[in-house]
Amino acid sequence: MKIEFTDTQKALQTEVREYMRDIVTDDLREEMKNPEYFEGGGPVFREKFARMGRDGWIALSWPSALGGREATPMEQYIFTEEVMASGFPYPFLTTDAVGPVLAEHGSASIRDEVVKTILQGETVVAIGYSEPGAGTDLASLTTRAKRDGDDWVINGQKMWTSLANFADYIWLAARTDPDESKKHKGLTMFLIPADTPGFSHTPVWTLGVRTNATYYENLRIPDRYRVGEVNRGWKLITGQLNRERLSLVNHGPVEALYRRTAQWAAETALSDGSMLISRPWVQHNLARVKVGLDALRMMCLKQAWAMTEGALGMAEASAAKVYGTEFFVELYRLLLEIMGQSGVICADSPGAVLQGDIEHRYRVGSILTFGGGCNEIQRDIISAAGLWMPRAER
Amino acid sequence: MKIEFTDTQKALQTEVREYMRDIVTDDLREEMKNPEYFEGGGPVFREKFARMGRDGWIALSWPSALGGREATPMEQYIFTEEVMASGFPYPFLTTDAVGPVLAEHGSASIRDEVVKTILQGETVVAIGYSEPGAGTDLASLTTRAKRDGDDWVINGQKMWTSLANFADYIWLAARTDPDESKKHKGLTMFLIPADTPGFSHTPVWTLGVRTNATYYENLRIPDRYRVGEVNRGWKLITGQLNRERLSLVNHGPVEALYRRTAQWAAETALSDGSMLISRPWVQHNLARVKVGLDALRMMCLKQAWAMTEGALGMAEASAAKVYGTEFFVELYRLLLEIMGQSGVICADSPGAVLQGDIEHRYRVGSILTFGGGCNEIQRDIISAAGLWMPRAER
Amino acid sequence: MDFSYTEEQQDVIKLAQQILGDQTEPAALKLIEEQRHRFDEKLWQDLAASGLLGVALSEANGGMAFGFETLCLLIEEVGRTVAPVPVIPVLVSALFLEQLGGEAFASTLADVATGKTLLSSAISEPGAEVRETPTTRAVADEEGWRLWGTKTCVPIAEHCAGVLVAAQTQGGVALFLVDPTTDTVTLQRQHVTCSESQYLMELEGTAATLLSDVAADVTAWLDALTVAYATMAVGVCDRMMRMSASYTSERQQFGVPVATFQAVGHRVADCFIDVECLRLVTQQAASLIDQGLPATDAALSAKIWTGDATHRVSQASQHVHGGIGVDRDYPLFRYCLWARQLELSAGSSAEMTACLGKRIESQFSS
Amino acid sequence: MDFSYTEEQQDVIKLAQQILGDQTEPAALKLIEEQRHRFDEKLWQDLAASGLLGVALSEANGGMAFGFETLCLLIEEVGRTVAPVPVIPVLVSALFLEQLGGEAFASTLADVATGKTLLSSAISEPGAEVRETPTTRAVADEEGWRLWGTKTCVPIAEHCAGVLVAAQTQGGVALFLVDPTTDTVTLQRQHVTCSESQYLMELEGTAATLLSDVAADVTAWLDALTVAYATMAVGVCDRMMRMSASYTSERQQFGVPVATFQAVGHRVADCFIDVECLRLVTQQAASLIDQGLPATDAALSAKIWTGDATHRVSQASQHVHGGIGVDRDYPLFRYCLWARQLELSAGSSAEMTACLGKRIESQFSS
Repeated sequence: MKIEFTDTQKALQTEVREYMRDIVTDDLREEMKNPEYFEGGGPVFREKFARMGRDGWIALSWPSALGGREATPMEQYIFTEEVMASGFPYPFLTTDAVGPVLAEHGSASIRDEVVKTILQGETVVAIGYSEPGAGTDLASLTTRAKRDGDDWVINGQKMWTSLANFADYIWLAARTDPDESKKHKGLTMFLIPADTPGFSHTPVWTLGVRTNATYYENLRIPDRYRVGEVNRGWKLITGQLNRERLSLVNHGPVEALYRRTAQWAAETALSDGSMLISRPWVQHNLARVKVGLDALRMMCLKQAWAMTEGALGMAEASAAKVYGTEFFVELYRLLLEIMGQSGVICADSPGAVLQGDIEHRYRVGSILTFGGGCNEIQRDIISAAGLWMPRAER
Repeated sequence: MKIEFTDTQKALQTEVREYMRDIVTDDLREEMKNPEYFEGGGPVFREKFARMGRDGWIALSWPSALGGREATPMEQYIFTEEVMASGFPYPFLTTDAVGPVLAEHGSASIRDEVVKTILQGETVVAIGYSEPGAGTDLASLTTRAKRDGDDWVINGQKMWTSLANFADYIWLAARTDPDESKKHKGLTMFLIPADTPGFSHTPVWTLGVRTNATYYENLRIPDRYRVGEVNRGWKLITGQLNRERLSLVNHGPVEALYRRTAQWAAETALSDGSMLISRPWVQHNLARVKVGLDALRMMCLKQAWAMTEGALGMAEASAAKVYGTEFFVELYRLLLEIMGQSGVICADSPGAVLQGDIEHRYRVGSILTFGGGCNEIQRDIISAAGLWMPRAER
Repeated sequence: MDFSYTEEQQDVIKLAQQILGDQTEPAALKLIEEQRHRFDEKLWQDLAASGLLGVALSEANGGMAFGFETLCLLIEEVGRTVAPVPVIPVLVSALFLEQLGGEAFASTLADVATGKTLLSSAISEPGAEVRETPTTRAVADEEGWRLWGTKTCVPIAEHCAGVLVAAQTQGGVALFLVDPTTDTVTLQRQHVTCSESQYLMELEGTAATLLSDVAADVTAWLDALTVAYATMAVGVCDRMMRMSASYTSERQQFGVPVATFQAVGHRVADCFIDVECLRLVTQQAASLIDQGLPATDAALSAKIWTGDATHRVSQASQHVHGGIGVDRDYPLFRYCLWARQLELSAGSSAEMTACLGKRIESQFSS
Repeated sequence: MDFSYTEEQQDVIKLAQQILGDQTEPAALKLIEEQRHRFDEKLWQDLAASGLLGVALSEANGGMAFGFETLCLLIEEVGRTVAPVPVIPVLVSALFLEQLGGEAFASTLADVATGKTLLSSAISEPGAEVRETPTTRAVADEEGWRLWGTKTCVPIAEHCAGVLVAAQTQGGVALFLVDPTTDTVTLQRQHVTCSESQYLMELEGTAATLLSDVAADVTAWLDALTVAYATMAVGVCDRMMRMSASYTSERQQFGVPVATFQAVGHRVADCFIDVECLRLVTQQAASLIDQGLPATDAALSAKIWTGDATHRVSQASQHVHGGIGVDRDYPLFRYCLWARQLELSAGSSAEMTACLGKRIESQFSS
């Protein structure tokens, strides 16, 4: 057992960290203050993302046949950690979840038209799974795709289609077998160019960030935008969800919040002249965060290692998702408590602590406990796959 | 709203507190060191219990027609709190759960033979519900009672029959309708004199205290020992369980543990000469206990008040049971942490803190989370009865 | 011991529910939130007209003299409806102005009761512990007292006739009233989680009226504000919990109501327990304050439960709602934002646990 | 980065499982527990014969020199079987005697490896914080060092050839070896939660051998013991969790396996997460110690997780088992008692959180 990075891994970490300093510039930060551009999509973001493509970072973990560098999951994890900690709104779902699926299952024209531009940092894909009536229960989707000659005609509505306001494509799950009782056996995947007539979106403003409702009205696309076999879309959805899970709980960004808060507490004087960090209750909260972070870091690294070895267990993956997402919420709370009343002040207001970053993080924190496969389902998986406990029949 | 005791209530509290000082004498404490007598049953216990009967305390909340003092549930709660805090192994289930049921539903001979002696402090009743295959699911009991002329013949086995090693009677639930699918509709209650041939018991030693397995082998008793109607026993069981619940989570004894631990920490010097209680981490644990106790105390008092008003809600009763029993476990932990390594030293060993009382309490603490109606069932009741949430059909 | 509400109190609850319920539909709240300030002037006037703004003020000042406990019932209803009205800063401050300021403030207080005048209280300083000595200093000269210092997150300071401020004098801590509209006061608007208008308030030699130089009065003022926020949290949490119960009972996934999954039912049941505990410890503190009994331990307990319950109930509610819980077109999000705000108002659970711990130390040390 | 076990390590695990598994059936444990001391002499000799007692000792002393990390694998298996063998006091103490004592102790260490000699370590003092300066004092005179003070809960002290003891000298804290059989040592047997033989040890001018007067060595000794207990907790918790999963999968109530109630399944799933976290932070600390890197932060983290996980997993396991979980005829209870013991051995989560917090303060203060 060796729980330290190899020299190569350390070098990669340093390289990415330094590289990202040039990507996350003041003009990008300024652009991201616009809530429309908070998750990317502005001109500065487009320019930086394309630069990352040109510099070969997007292809980091891709096969060399596609121009990739064949990085291991461990290296990809290190890359992800540094990119997330930098604050760049890198579209991981496009580059690491949907992209590889398209490369494997897409038609020749999709591979030419889309995969290439993804690797060049010119294309962003939004995910269209959830519907008003189908969130956790994705198998009950009702958006319909009907064959019509060489085309498909799509009708329906999706919820929580984040990035749809600037994405180039929507990665869409639709029912191709009209029998709804077929559940997941009647779904097919499509890649919808965002400029296709019949596609529209309206903003959904949440506690924290903007997302979208998207509408598909007699939207017609050629069959080459279908991905994978008809009625066999479920495997592509779940494959993508599994790939997504580890990056959800990456430990880099929250470790940075811990360090920044501790630093702030060490520099903030109280009325008696001593520093806030000298207070035992502040130390208590910092220590609880530190202890939780230790476990999260080891969990993430072990999973990245297990993926590299091709031996990631289902229960362990679910355990990391549950632990990480619930710990995030705890961590935000423990750090905000240290700030006290000042913890409620939003970015750009006088008195805001750490640019209001944690105030904002806490608002969006709970999304991860139900998103990305809700934690109840993950716990079901842990007891079934990790401990062979029987489940209720329903 | 008035959250203080009335003068009458305060006077009662003082009266019981002082009275119990004469009951819990050194010879009783000595007797209780014998694990056989830890929950009562020894000669000193018998003598003290009879004295409480003579002095009218057992009848405190009973109707005047039975020689009782008609105390309100609030007064009964105050009495219970003081008795529990005193450490006397008062058999509440006999005096306040089974006793009243016998008085209401028992035959004339039971009322003469048993109820009277209960009030005199001469009789202890053990509860025979649980079976090896029926714990939480009491409706699936299999101990059989068969009618034979004027008698009943009983066969079966019970688990966790606490006090059976010295009890005078067993309050037994048995199946009188042989069709097991009838579930709770086929159960009848009996009061079994412990000297009836065919009755036997073996000790079950647990983490903390002694309990018993009890056996009923062709045990024959006259019909006058049946209580309530045939096949209508379920109501008597559940009525008794509800009555029991509030005394399970009485706040008096744990409040005493908090005070004793704080006092100990205030008198224990560290290597630098300061007292243990000066440490912020010790204060943190004490404060967490205090805050939890505040809620427990108010919850108990509100329920005693609601019972006095005849308006106790089901959800509130279940909430108190869940909160109280889970808080007990937390409280033991928080207080033991203060003692550190010394917290593992058992009673009568050199270095034991507070006579090892909390070391012992912690061992038996979890019994309450599954006993007395397990907490999962209680949470089901809260969401159904308190929040009108639908339940799964199974 | 009596946990029931008096008839008076029941009337106050009914009246408050009627007035607040009518005007806090999501559409109405949305309109108010498009304004610069989250303050519903009409609703405030309706509360004044009904007499509710004077619920705790003396009859001499146009009030009903029902006391602090009854004021808390109004505050709980404001929490339950997240109504955009500053009941806590205005009405708790008025109570202390009446208690400590005496007749000199009769006309101000009468104007509070009729909704013409607003007041506020400044609890927090940047980076300082809530119950420690403030860094704000007060110096007396021949013309009276002057204050120097910075307070943060002062509610509605721009609209107030007066703000209660604790400051350090040579003799110890004291409570003052300042006029935030004078030119020695600089106000900077702060955007905060709950969207109430709050301000960074800098005092640079601001003239101030001394209300009390008795430290116990300053503590009582802090205790009352703390318990008022806890009471609002009761309303906020209770409503979040009930929304979660209703939504999951309707919402179907996998062909059954989400509530029928035991993990969901139990999570909401845990909210029920938290709300019950929070309510009870808060009532305990409010009752002690109402009777003028020592209430600091009870207030700290209520504050710690506030932090814990708002956090847990809010997270559980968002979680069992799924996506719609964070959607600004569904009413839950306002409750979550207020829950967050209340968690940190007048200090955090962590800080107050330390504070209570120190008090326990001195209670047990001889 | 590599989370796999070396072949050597896999062999150690297999061998330990084989020897321990054979001799820790409930009936065997019950027999041992009827003795005065919970110590299985035969099992100890079998471990010696297999070479496992020397797993971390140098080859010169008859060991295999596989290092601390591999020793921890043996300790984890002892936890998993609650085997009545004092691996932690004997083998961790031996490691430090070897590192600090040098060749003078070669024969003692060789006797440890062959199971002829036992050692122990005295961590705690009555009412004292674990990582603070001990109250035990050491004074040097012409004949050498003498110790005065009281240690509590010293494992197997009656059977030991030597006990490692930290004491305060004029120059600071130092680590000593004392012989507990001399007449300046008073041992009083203590009954403790886990039933291991432990002792209140009073030193009254006891002759002692100085092992190190470098404070960092004393810290390293404490870190290693802390991590050893954490490792044992991994084994204990893992087994409790698996017993809970199996039992609830078999046990029927309401006509279905108890495990099919989602609340039960999720409670055991939470144990899975706790065990995984505890295992990982413990491995981190063990690996750092193995490499001789600074490990105090990691050891504290492992200790805090130990306290939290043993508490939660033990309570959850007892709860989902119902009555049988506390029955001394069913194997779970021993694990619960050990969990309790480990929770408080070498300090509690609460104390260690304070300790880690102070370290964080100094890391961030310039």
